[in-house]
Formats: sequence, structure tokens, C-alpha cells
Amino acid sequence: MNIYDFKSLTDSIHTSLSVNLSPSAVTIIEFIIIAFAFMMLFTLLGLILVYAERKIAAFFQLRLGPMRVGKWGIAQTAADAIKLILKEPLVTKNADKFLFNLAPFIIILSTFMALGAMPFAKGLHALDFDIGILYLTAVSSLGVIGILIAGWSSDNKYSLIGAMRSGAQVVSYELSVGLSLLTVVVLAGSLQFSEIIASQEAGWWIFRGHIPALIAFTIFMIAGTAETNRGPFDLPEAESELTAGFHTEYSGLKFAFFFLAEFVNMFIIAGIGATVFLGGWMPFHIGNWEGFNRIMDFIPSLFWFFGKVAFLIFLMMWFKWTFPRLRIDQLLRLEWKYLLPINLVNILFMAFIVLMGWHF
Amino acid sequence: MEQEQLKERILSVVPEAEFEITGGYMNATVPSAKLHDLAKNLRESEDTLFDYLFCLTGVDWPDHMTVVYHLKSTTHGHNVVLKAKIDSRENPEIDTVSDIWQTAEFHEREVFDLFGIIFRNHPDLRRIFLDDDWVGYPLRKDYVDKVNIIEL
Amino acid sequence: MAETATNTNTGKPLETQEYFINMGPQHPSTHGVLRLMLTLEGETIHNVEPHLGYIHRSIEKMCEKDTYAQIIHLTDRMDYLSSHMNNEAVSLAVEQGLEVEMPERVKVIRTIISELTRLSSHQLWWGVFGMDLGAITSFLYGFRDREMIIDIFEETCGARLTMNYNVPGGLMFDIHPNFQKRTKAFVEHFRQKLPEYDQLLTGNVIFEMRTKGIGILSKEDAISFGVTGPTGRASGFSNDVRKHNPYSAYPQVEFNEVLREEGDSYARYKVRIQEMWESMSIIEQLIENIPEGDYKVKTKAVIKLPKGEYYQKVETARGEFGVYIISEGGKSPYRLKFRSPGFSNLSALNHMAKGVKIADLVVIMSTLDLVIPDIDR
Amino acid sequence: MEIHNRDQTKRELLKDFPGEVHEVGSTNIVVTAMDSIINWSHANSLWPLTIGTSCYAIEMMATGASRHDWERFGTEVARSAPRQADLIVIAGTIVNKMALVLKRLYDQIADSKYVIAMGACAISRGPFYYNTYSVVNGADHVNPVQTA
Repeated sequence: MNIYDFKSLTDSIHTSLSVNLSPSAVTIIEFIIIAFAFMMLFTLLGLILVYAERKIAAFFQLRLGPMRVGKWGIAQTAADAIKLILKEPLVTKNADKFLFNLAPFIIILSTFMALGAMPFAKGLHALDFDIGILYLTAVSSLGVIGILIAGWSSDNKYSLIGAMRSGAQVVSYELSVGLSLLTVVVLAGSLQFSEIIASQEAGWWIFRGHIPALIAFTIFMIAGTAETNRGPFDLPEAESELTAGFHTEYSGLKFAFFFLAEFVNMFIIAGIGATVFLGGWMPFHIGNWEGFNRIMDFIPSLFWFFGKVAFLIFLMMWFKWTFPRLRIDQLLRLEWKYLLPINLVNILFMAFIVLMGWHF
Repeated sequence: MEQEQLKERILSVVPEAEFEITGGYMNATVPSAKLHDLAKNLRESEDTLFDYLFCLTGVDWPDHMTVVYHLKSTTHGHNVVLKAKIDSRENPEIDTVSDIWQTAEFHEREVFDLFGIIFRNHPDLRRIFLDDDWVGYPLRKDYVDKVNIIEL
Repeated sequence: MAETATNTNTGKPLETQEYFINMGPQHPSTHGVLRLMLTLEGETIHNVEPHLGYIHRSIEKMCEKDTYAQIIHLTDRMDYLSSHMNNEAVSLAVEQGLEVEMPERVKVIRTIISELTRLSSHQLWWGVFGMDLGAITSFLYGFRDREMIIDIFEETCGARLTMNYNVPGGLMFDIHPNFQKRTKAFVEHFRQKLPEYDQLLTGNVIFEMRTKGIGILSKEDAISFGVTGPTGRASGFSNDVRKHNPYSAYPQVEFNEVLREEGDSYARYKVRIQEMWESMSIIEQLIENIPEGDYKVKTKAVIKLPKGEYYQKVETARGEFGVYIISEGGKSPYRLKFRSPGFSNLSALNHMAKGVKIADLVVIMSTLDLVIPDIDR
Repeated sequence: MEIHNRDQTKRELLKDFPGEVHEVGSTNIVVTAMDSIINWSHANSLWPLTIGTSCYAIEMMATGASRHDWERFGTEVARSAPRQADLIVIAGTIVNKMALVLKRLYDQIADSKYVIAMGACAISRGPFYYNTYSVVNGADHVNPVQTA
């Protein structure tokens, strides 16, 4: 279990910094390193996910997708990014300029904060809160404030409708995300990510948690997709209804922030889902098959995590390119009349299973 | 209903109607003042029941204007063409039939827009295709557009 | 509508305010340049007021100056998705005036091409309908198979969209030698693809929630508004011109007029899917033995219609398309009126959309299958 | 054959040029490199505005659909909001009433923006060249057109 542990790497950085510097300076330098790493990750994620989305969409739609910009079109997102950065940043005349400019940053900030608690690999963890899940669910839904501000300050009715839809949607689906995660917390007995992952050493919760874990996972995927405002829940920016929804008036870099945040949010939701239900960086283990488990351990934890995340992201893209969009009242009905009650019963059911010790 | 019966039926409501058969349809030309009553009668009577107005248009003749109504009964399957003759070209007015057939509302707006025929009691008589400040009625024969329209 | 909330301090009902939203002329779901003024309360629509004329090209005025052969190329550009049927309407009206009987070959070819046009139009509609609902994939599926029909057209007459293939007195050219083979191959292919289309949307819970019971139009209203075509037939209004006033080769083929009673968006969807099956069956009945003979009859270079009035209607993909020609005996008509199906269908929009949400308005507009140049002319 | 030197050629070329020409120093390698990157990104990421007035719109849609698939060239993300688009494809006839809207849409697009007039109707009225009272005489009368 000790191979590919990033803890040795992070520890060595920490110790080598501590030799000459005071503890506070070390902390600051480490902050900067982490911030830099996250910025890199953020950009990289944006580039890769946008490209992946285009290629996957093309795959579903019997097309080729980007082909001409670089080999297989890999430079496509780079071209888009440069163009968006250079595009004229417009602010409409009657817009509330301060809030209008603030909104994209709130969204970006919330995604950054969420990335901070994400366990990427064994020992690769910016912060390991003891209330990690609580923190992540809280922070990842901060983005809706940015969307509301964007919609309000744009001085555009389409934006406002989009923002209001988003508000209603995220606030509702936040409950389901939280409750479905709690179902696993009942199993794992901890809110801390490292402990949740460690508790899945004998097998991932989705396999060991009986039917309630499966139900919770399904609900989590539905609610998570809704929380990232992606199709079939892309009502805030419903293209055929509201042109571009809450970001109708945004152009250039600020629009790129919204665009990016959507993809990084998708990564975060997939990351939480992978960590809580699919064991995070934990390799695929089956009970006490020692030999099998050891072979699995040879695959680095980083691959496990990103592999699972990629799978979940693929699922979410599959949803988007298959389903028609819901209507706002149907969306809320789905949450309040179906997902939430099912979820509540599911938690009780799970608690009962845990009490009786029926889980594997 | 056969054409002869229909002719008598229309004559009983509007005695001064004139008839003509062209293009496979029976045309009944009536004065514009009588059109609304006749239309209502034909729409509501059980034996005629012309419930489907499939075409409504205006025609600009040198000395008068007509509004042409193509009617069909979906139950009996017979057709008739009513033509309302409006004597004045300067100030053409006729009663609307949009209270009888709802589709007439749009068609009458179109005729107003392009011919300038005013439909009395129309719920919302505005220009439909052209800008509100457009001058003239382009489908009239005396419409002049020196720039675009070639006169031979 | 929801119950009105009350102010907890005063006990008075809270005031709500209506507001306007301008949808279009540039809007992805108006399919062109239709402009709708929506009066809304929250997301609920109180009133829809269409503003037209953003593509009003004065085709009727132009027709008064053009010869009958020239009019054909303008009709292409009205309802460009059923351009062949529009051409056919004018051709038939002129032939009616000239009292010439078309050879059987012309009739059969016209009918086959009309049905192919209907198929391509319905395919495009299916794709765009999915896109309006948010399922973008259907858009690309619809276009994929539509391209096959377009290829047949291109081979036959050299054009993809504005065909100009029917002319007064027959056809512009004879069919390409490959026509029969390719059409047969297409129908065979599409018989397998259509269930796939149907599966992608029908049966999907979200799709059925979004369409069932949305935008109900009763039969009485459909007749009163003159709503024809698949839209009218979904309300139970039997209006298929191919059945009621058969033209070209329609009297000799067997097909059903697809009728449904519900009158909601789902019914309109189903009617169009079913019509595609009917179209394929019509094509299959005719394609095997296209009669030999001339592809046109000899007409004068400049046609002069005898004095009189002619009304010819055909069934386009959108409904009943009528041409009303008043001729004074000259080489161009004295007055020419196109009765376009879209114009009448649009007039029912406000009636259907009252009290629904914005998202439903998009669905209703999509199922009306509007082509804006057809409305504006 | 007389061989001109560079200055001479330039002078001849500029003979009829109405404005003034200022000499600049040697071109900067950094600037040109930046320029080529910017041009590359503009060329490969043209996001079109979803607007189509008539028949050509269908052909434009066909260009975006499976067979022709303009996403291969990076022209994929059809934006419905003018702020985020780079390209207007004027697909179809422009009539007087629409001209104002088109002008406004053009103004609403954030720089850098490009316009393609697609089809005869948009370029020079096409079949609506005479006898019509409402068609604009080519889209370049409304806003600048880069490609027709």
C-alpha cells in the first residue's frame, strides 16, 4: 500500500523548505505553490474537458468534431481560449458594473475553493478537513450566488429569468446532493475524505453498500448534474428558450470564466462522486483477495482517481447529449416530490442496514 | 349542397348577389355592407355550415376593390367564394369577419397592410408586415416606387 | 396559475406585475426571423403577439410583374422546405387555366418528388424539434438522413433546396437514370432508421412530460383558425388536400390520412412521424413503374392564361398551400395570392400558448413547424 | 527590363495614395509572432451567431450537421447571444425591417467580429432584384461584410 504515495513528495518539499525558513514563511510559500498548482490544474481541466466534450458530442452525433486545429484538433480549445481572452469585454450601459464584473470571479472562486478539499491521489490533498464533505457541498454551491449576481446585474430579462431558474434549481438539488452523500457517511462513519477513502479499502461503497448505496449514487448523479447546470438540467442557460440565459450579456474573458466554471464544476461533482461512492484514489479491491488487491495496487492512485472521474464525466456528457431539457416546474417537482422523499427513506434504510451490520 | 341550391340560399339572404363560376368554384359577388350578415348566416346555418375560411384576400380593381373569401364546409364538403365589392377606392371599409372565423384576424391585418382596406370592429387592426410608418399600400395598382419597381 | 401570495403584515395579496419580453427576430427557437412579444408573469405567458414582416419580400407584388415561368422560382423561396410542392401548386394552377392534361409520367414523378420533399421536411422538423427541447443530438440525426434525399434532388435537378423542377407544362428535365435506384435504396434505408428516430424521443420520460398535454388545440379552434397540415390533423381536423382534392398521381395511390384526436404537441409529433411512414408507402407504390412518356407537354414560350380566376391547393409539409390567380389574359397575373399554411397556423399561437411556461411556448412553436418566409412571403 | 529598387517601387505604388505614409523602424519579431498567434486563434475559433433569415439558413444548418460538420474547423459553438459570437453568417434576404435588427446585432457583437454574406439574396438581392418594395440592396449596405 505504500507505493506511489504522494505524501513522501509533499513531506520532502515541506522539510526542505523548513530547513531555512520560519514556519509562517513556509506556510505562505506552500500556499503559493498550491495556488499555482491549482491554477495549472484549472486551466488544464478546462482545456481537456472542453475538448473531450466536443469529441464526445461529435461521437454521439456521428460527426468528427474538431479535426483541423492541430492533430485531431487538440489545439482547438487553445485557439478558443486565446480568442476569448482577446475578445472585447463589453459591459452594457445599464448594467450594475461592479456586480457585473464581480460575478464571474465569485463563480471561479467557488470552484477553486471546492478543488482545495479534493483528494486527488494518495497523499495528494491540499486540505484534509475533518468535515470535508460538508465543506465541499457548502462551497460548491456558492457558485449560484455568482450566477444570481450575473443575472441580476446584466440588465437583461433573459439573464434574470435564467438566474432565477438557477437559484431555484441549485437550492433544491443541493438537498439531494447532501443527503445522498450522507447515506455514505452513515456507512463510512466519517465526514473526512481521507477516512472515507480509507474505509473503502475492502471494496468501494457502491458495491458494499447494498441497494441503498446504489440508489444514493443514482440520486447523486442526477442531482449533481442538476447542480452543475448541465443538460438535461441546463435551464439557466437554456439555449432554445433564453438564448444564453444568465450569461447572455457576457463576452470575452468573463464569458470564458462561466464556460470554464461549468466544466470544472462538472469535474468537482464527478470528483466527489468518485471519492464517496467509488473509492476515490483507492484501487479496485475485492474483500480479502490478497493477490488481486496487490495487483490492483500497482496501478498508481492518480490514475484510479482520474479514471473514475473521467468515467463519471462521460456519464454526465452522455446525459447531456441524449435527453431533452426539463421544464422548470417539472424540474422542481422531480426534486421535491421524488428525489427528496426517496432520499430520506433511503438514509433510514441505510442506517438500519448499518445498525444490523448487513452491509458487506 | 349543390351549387344551384347554394345559389338560392345566398339569394334568399342577399337578393342582389351576382354569380359566376370560374376555376371550379362558385363565386358570389355581394355588396360590402351585406357581407358580414351573409357570412354569419352561412357559417351558422345547419345546411350550409361554412366553418373553414381557407383564403381571404383583397383585389384592387381600377374602379373598386373586392375582398375575396374562400369558404369550405368541413362537414358537408362544399365550397363557395364570396366576393365583397367595396365601391370606394379612396376610403375602403368593410365589416370584419374575425368574429366568425378566428383566422380572419391575421388575414384581414394583411389585407389592411397591403391594400389599405379598413375592417370595422377588427380587434387589432395594425400593419402586420411593413413598418408602422410605411407610407402607402404596396399591393394597390397605383402604388409608386420609382427606385425598385420597373414600370413598362 | 398559482394562488396569489399574501403580505404577512397587512394581509393584502401581494401585487404582481406583468412584463414584456421580446423574443426574436434573432432567437434560436423562432426558426428564422419571427418576433414574438411575450407578456409574462414570472415564467407564465399571458399573451403572445407575433410581429411579422422581417422577411417580407413582397413576392405577391413581384408576381404581378413576372411571367408564369418566372413565378415558379419565387415560390421556391417561400416555404423552402417544401419548395417542390409550392412549384407544383403554381404549375397546376397554370395548367388548369391552360386546360392541358399532364402525361402520366409527369404526374407520377411529381408525386414521388413531393413525397420525398415531405420526408425531408419532416426529417428536418424532427431534428429541430429535438433541438428546441434541448436534445441536440436529434438535430444531427435528422440532417444525416435528410442529406440522402437532398442528394437525390441534386442529381435530378441540380439544386439542393430551391428546386425549380416543376414548371407549367411538366418538368424542367427528365429524371436522372439513377433516380429510381437511389430512391428505392433510400426508402429501404429510411425504413430502418425511422424506428431509431422514434426511439430516441418517444418513450423518453422527459420528452413525454414536455409534450403531452402542451398547447392543446381543439378541433373547432383548428378549423376556425384554419390550422391545416399535420398540426390541424393532430387536432382531428381532416384537411389533407391529397385526400379531399386529389391532384397529380394521388388518386391512384393508397394511403391513410393520419388523424389524431388529442391536439397536443405529442399528437402533432406522432402525426408527423406517422406521415413519414405514409410518404414512404406512397413512394414505394409509385417508384416501381414510372410510366414511360414525355416529361413535359409543349407550351408556348410565354404563357398567357385565359381571363378568369384559378384556385389550386396542394398539401405541403406544413399544410394546405393555395394559389389564387386572377388573370386578365396577360402574360402575368393581375393578382396572385398565396395562401400559405404557416400564416394561418401562426394565428393560433396566441390561443394555444396562453397560460403556459416559456419552455412550453418553444415546444408549441416548434410543433407548429413554422417557416417564416412562408408566413411573410 | 528596368530593375527598381525598393524605395522606387514604393514611391510608384503610393503615387495615387491620398493619405500620408510614415516610415516605421524594423518590424518587431515579438509583435509579428503575437500577431500570427492572434490571427491563428481568430481563424480557428469562429463562433457563429445563430441567425438565418431564409432558405440559406437551412443550408447553413446543413453545413453544421453531420455530413459537412463545420466543427472540424472550430466553428462549432453556435452562440445565440451576440456578445459571445464572432461571426454573423447573413444567410438569406435582408429586408428593410430586418436591416435595423441586423445592424443592431452587428453592433452588439463584441470585437473582433466578422460577417459572411451567404447566397445571392444577401449579397445583391438575388432573385429579388427588381419589382420588390422591401428588400435591401445587399447586406453590405447594412453593415460591413468581409466575405461574400
